[in-house]
Amino acid sequence: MARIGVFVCHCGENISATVDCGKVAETIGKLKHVAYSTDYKYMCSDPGQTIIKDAIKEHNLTGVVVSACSPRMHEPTFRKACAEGGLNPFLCEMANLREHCSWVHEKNDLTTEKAIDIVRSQVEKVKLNSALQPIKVPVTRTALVIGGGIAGIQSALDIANCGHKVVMVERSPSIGGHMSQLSETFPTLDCSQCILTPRMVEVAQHPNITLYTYAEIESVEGFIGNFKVKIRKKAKSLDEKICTGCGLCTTKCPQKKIPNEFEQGMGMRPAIYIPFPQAVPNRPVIDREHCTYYIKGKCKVCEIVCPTKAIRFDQPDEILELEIGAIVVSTGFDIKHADFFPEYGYGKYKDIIDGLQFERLASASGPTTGAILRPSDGQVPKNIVFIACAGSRDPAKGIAYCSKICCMYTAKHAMLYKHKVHEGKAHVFYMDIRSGGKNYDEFVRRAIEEDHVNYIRGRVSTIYERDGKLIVKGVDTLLGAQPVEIVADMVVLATAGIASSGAEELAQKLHVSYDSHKFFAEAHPKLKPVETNTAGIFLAGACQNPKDIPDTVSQASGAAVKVAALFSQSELTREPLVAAVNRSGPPMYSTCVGCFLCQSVCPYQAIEREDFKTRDGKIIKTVAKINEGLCQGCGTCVALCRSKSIDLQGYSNNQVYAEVVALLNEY
Amino acid sequence: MKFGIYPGCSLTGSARDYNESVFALAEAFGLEFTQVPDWNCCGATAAHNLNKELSLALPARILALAEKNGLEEIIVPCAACYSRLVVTRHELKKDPELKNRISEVIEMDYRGTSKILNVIEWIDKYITPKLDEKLVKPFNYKVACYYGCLLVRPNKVLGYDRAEDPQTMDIVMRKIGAETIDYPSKTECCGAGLSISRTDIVSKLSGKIIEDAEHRGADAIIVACPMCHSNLDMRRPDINKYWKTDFKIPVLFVTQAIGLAIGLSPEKVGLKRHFVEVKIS
Amino acid sequence: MNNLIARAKELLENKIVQVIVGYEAGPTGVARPAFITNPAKADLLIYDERCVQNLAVYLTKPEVRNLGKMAIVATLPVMRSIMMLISEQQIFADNIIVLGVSSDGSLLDIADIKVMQAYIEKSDLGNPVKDRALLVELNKLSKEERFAYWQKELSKCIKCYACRQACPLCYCTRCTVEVNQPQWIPVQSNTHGNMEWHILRAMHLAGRCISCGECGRACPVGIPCHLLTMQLADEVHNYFKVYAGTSEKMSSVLSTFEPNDKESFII
Amino acid sequence: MSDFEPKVVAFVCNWCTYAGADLTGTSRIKYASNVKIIRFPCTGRIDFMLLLKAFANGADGIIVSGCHPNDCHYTSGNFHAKRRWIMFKELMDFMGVDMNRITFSWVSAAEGAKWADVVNTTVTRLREMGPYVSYRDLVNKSVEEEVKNE
Repeated sequence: MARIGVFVCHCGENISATVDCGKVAETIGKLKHVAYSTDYKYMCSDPGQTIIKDAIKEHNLTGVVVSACSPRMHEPTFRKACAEGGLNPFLCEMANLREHCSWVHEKNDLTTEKAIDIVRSQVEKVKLNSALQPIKVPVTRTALVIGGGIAGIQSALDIANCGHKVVMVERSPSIGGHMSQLSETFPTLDCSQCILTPRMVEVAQHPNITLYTYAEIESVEGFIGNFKVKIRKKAKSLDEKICTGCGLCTTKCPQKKIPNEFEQGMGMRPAIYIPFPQAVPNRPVIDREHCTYYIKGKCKVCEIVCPTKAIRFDQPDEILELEIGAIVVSTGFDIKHADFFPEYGYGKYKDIIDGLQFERLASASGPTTGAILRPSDGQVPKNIVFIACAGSRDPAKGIAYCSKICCMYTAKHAMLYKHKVHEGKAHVFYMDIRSGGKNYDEFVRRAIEEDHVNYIRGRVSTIYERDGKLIVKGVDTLLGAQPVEIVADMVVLATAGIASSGAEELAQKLHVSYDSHKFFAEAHPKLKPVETNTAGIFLAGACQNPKDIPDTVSQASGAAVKVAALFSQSELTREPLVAAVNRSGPPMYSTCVGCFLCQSVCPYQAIEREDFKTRDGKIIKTVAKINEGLCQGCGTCVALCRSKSIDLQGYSNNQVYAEVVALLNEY
Repeated sequence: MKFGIYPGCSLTGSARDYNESVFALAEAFGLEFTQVPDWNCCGATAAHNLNKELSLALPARILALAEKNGLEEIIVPCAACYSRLVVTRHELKKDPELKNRISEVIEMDYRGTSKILNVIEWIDKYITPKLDEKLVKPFNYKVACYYGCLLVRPNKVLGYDRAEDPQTMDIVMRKIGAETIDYPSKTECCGAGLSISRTDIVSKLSGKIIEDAEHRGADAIIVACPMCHSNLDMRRPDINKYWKTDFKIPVLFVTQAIGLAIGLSPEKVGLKRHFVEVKIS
Repeated sequence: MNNLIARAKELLENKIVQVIVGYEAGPTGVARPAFITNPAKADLLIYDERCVQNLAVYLTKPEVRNLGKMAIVATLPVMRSIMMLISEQQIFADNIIVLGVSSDGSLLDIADIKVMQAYIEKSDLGNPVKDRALLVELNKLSKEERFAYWQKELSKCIKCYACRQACPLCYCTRCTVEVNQPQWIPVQSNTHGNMEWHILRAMHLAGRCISCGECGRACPVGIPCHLLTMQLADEVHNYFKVYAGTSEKMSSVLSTFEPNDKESFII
Repeated sequence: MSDFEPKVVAFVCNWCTYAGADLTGTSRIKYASNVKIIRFPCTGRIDFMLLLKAFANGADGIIVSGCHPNDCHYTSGNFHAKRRWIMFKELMDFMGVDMNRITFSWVSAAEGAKWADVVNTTVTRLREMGPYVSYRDLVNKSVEEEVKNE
C-alpha cells in the first residue's frame, strides 16, 4: 500500500504569488494513498529538507513528491534528502510548479488547478516508481591509445604517470606523428624534434606503456571499463628482439626509389627502412609492397648483410587480444595535397608544394638539410608565394571549415624563409588572419613588420607556369579588388587539414560517431569536448578537428584525466535509469521475440543478444539484452518494441501512462 | 541509330568552315545526320539576359522537336548552343512545374529524352574508335587546345571534362599525332559576343590567348566553338593592331584537324574560308 | 504444377527437407494449406488461382518448425515475407527452400536468397491493383467522411485478432493487446478500442507490411483492415523510397533514419 | 463555446524542450495555462499510443516536442521520432483523425520564447476548433455499447 508524501514549496513568493500553495497541499492531501501533504516557504532550505526527512520516518512514506522548481534544478538535492531520510532516492519525484506554472501564468484559479494537476500526475507516477540501486560495472585499468602522434604521446604519458597501464598502437613504423616532421614550431620557433623526441623516448621506456608500432586496430567489442580489443601487429619481417637497429640493411637495400612518406615524397627511401633517424622504435621494417623479394621472389640482400640474422621473410601478421578499460583516440589528421586544386594545376607543377612539404624543406633533418630549394631545379626561390586557406573555408570545395593552424604556420613559413633567404621576397595571400592564441598575433605581426612579409588580403584564382616561373594571379581586396599578378619561383599552399585516412573505418569499429568530414564527433561541443557518445572512449588532438600543438596537448591531457578518473575506482557507478528487456521463467524466458529492430535504433550499441540453451547447448531462444554499462536511458527502443518487452527505469510504460491519465482526470 | 544535328545560326553563317568539316568527317566515317526540322534560335547570350522563360523555351522547343522526330542523340557543334541546350535540360529536370509551363509555351510535350552531344563527345563516341585505321597523315604539329568558356562551364550543370585545364580535346589531338602544350589560357575569355560591339575588348582578350599560344611555341590553336574561332581568326587584324603585333598562328576547328589527318583536302574541311592562312606542309 | 509436385517429391525423397508447405484442395474444393511430410502425398499439392493465402505465416509457428527443414510454395508476397522474416531474424535462410511460383503459376528456379532478391526487385512491389483503386477512392473523401467510414467499419470488429494471426509479420509471442500493465488496448470490442487496436497494428506494420492483404482476407466481418497497412506501405515508399521485404539485410524504416528525412509538419 | 478552454498535454524531451520550457519560466514569459507537460528522456521514448490515450482521456490537443535534428542528447532519438511521427500522421490522416489537434515541434533549451509561442498558437487554434467531441464521443459511445451488450 503506497504512502506518498507531498511537499509543496512556495519558493519564497516565486510560486505562492500565483499559485495557492495551501490549496494545492490540501487538495492533494485528500487523494487516496497520499499519507502526508504540506506546504513550506523554502523546501530546498535546510529546515525544508528536514521536514521531508522527518515526514519519511514519521509517516513511513513509500514515495515523495516535491512540488517546487524544475527537476533539472533540484532533483539531485531532494533525492539526496530522501536518501538521508531513509527512502530510496529513486522514490522521489518533482512536480515543476515554478518554471512550468507559477512563472508563466497569471494568478488565478486555473493556475492553481494546473498546479494541482501537475502534482497529481507526479503522485500517480511515484506510486509506480521502484527502488533502484546504482549500477556497478567493473573496470579494467588498462588504457588503449590509438595513434602515436603528440596527442597520443601526451595522453599515454599522463595516464601512465598516474600509475595505470597503457597500450599504444601506432600504424606507421614509428611514433611521432606529424609533429616529428615539423621544422620549427610557432610562436616560439623552437625546434619540433628537440621538444618531441625526448617524449617519444619516454614512451618507449615507460614501464607502464606497451608500444605496438606498425599495428592497427582490428576490432573493438564491449563497453566502458570492459572493452575487448583485437590488434593486428603487421609483420615487420624481422625479429625485433635480435635486431640492433644498426641500419646496415637499409643502406644495402638495392630498391631505393620509393617516395619517402616522412619527407612528404621529397626524398626516396629503400624498401627496408627506418622512417627517420630519431624514430622510436629505432628498428627497420620491410615495406612488402615495394620489396623486390616480395615482388619477384628473390633478392634477400638485407638477410645476407644483417650481422645478427634478424630478417624474417615469412613472418606472419600477429593478432593480439587485449582487455581494455578506456580508449583514447588520437589518430590525428592529414592534409590535402596540391593535386586537389584544379586552379593551381591539379598538382602538375613541381614548385607548388603543400605546407608539410615546406616543413621538410625548412627542417635541418630534411632532404635539403634545411635549405629552401625549389623541387624542380634545386634553385633558391627568390620570390615565394604562400596561399592560406587553400581548400579551407571553401564550401565549393566541400570543406567549409577553418583548418585553424594554417594562418599561424604560414606566418612561420614566411618567417623561416625570410630568415634563410634574406634577399628573397615572401608574399602571403590570406582571407583573414586568425591568430587567436597566446603570443600568436604578436608572432604574425612580427612576420609582417620585422620580416617584411608582404601580406595580401585576397584569393588566388589561378597559377600557371610560364618560362619556368609560376604566374600567381590573385586579387587584393584591400586595394579595391585590384588584380594582382606575382611572378613566383615557388608557391606553398596551406592546404586544408582533413581527417586521417581510415578514420571512418576506425570510427565504425569503435561505434563512435563522426561528422561529414570524417572527423570524430565529441559528445557535446562545449561541455563534453573530450568525450565521445560512447562511454569510455575519449578524443585527443586533430582527429576531432584540425588543432595546433598547444590545443592538442591540452586536450590529450584532458582525455588522460578522464581516463584516470575512470580508473580511480575498481568499479564504475552509474545512474540506474536504463532500459531492461523483461525476463521470465521457461519456456518463455522473455516476451521478447528477438526481432532485434531495437538493435538498430540504439545509439549506444547497448543491445546485445542472449541465448537460452538446453543442457546440451541447443539454442532454444535468442532474445535482446540491455548492456547496463552502455545504455544511456533514451528509451527509443522502448517505444519501438512492438511486444512491449523493453521498459525504461524511471520512465516505465506504467509510469508515463499513469501520468497521462492523472493529468487529464480528476479523482 | 538516327542522329540529329542542331547547327544553330553560326554553322549556317559565319562558321561554314566548321559545318563543312563536321559533315566531311561524318561522311568519311559513314555517319548520317538528320537536321532537327524547323529548328529555331537557341537564344544564345541574348535571351537569358532578358527573360528566363524565353531563354528556356527556345532550346526546349529544339529538344522537343528532336524528341518528336525520334532523334535519340543530337550533336550540337556550336559550344554556345550546346550550353543553352544542356542548361535548359538541367533547369527543366529539376523543376517539373517549370517544365510543364515551358511545355505549354512551346505547345509541345517536352520530356527530356534526347541526348545532347558536344562535338568532342561526338568525336569520342563515333570517330575515335575508328580513327587509327583511317589515320593517313598524322597531324605532326605542336598545338594549343583552346576550349573557351561554354564547353566546360558551368561544370556542375554540364558535368563535362574538368573545369580547369580540361583534357578531352588534348586527348583527341594527341590521338591524331599532335603534341599538345601545357596551355593555361585554355578557358580564358575570348571576348565572345563583344566581337561586334566592343571589338577593342575582344582584341585585348583574344590577343592574350594568341600570345600565350605563340609564346609557348604552338603551331596552331585548336578550337571547338565558332565564336572562339571568329574572335581568334576573323578578328586577327584588329588584334594585331591593338597589340601592335603580327601574330600568324592559325586557328583550326578540331574537326578540321582530324579531317586533315585522315587525308581530307583543305578545301573539303573548309580551311580556305579562314582569315588567317593555314599553311600545310 | 507437375513440376512443383515433382520437385516436392524429390526434396522429400532425398530428405533435403522434411516438410513441404503448400496448398491442397479441401473437401469443398477451397484451397487450404498443406503440410506434406510423406513424398507419396506430394501429389495432393495444387497451385492455381484459388491459392491466395500467404503461407509465410506458418514459417514462425512452432508446430510447423518442429517438423524440420521445410520447403515452401512461395508467391511474391510469400517471398517478401520470407525476406522480412530473415531480416528480423525469425528464420534462417539456410533452413528453408523456396519453391517460387510466378503469377502465371509456373515454377521458378529460386536457387538461393540472391536469386529470390533479384526476382523480387524486378517485380511490381506496389499494392495490389484492386486495393490501389480502393485507396484512391478513400483518399478522395474528406477527413470527416474518412473518420465516419472507419468508425462504421471498425464498429464491426469483434476483436477476434484473425488479422493478426493471418499476418506473417505479426509473429510476436506476446502481443501488445495482451499487456495489461498498463492496459494499452481496451479488452472489450468497442469502436474506440477497436480503432486503437487497428492503429496499433498498422503502426507496428509500418515499413514492414509487404502488401499481401492477408489481414483483410482473414477478417470474418469483412473490415478492409489491409488498407490501413497498405496506405502506410505507400507512404513508406513516398517518404523513404523503399519497399519492405526486398532484401535479407533490410532494416525497418522505423528502426533506421536518414538525417535529412523530409517532413513538413514539425514546426 | 466562446469560453471553451482546451485541455492540452505536452509530451516533451528532458534535454531540449523541457529545458526550453524551464527557460520560458526563468524569462517570465507568459503563456496559456491550458498546457500540462509530461517529461520524457527523449522524443524517441514517446510511444504513439500515449497520444491516443491522451485523446481518449479527454485531451483536446497535444504538443509533441523535442530537440532539433542533430541536437539530440542521445544523438539520434529525435530522428527516429521524426520517422515515427511521419508514419503516425499519415495513418491518422488516412483514418480521418484531425491532425490539426497535434502540434509537432522542435524547441531547443534556448528557445524559451518559441515554447511560449508554440503553446499559445496551439491553444488559440484549439479554442477555435472547439472540444474534441468526435474522439470523445467514440469513447463515450463505446461505453454505451458495452452497457448495451451487458
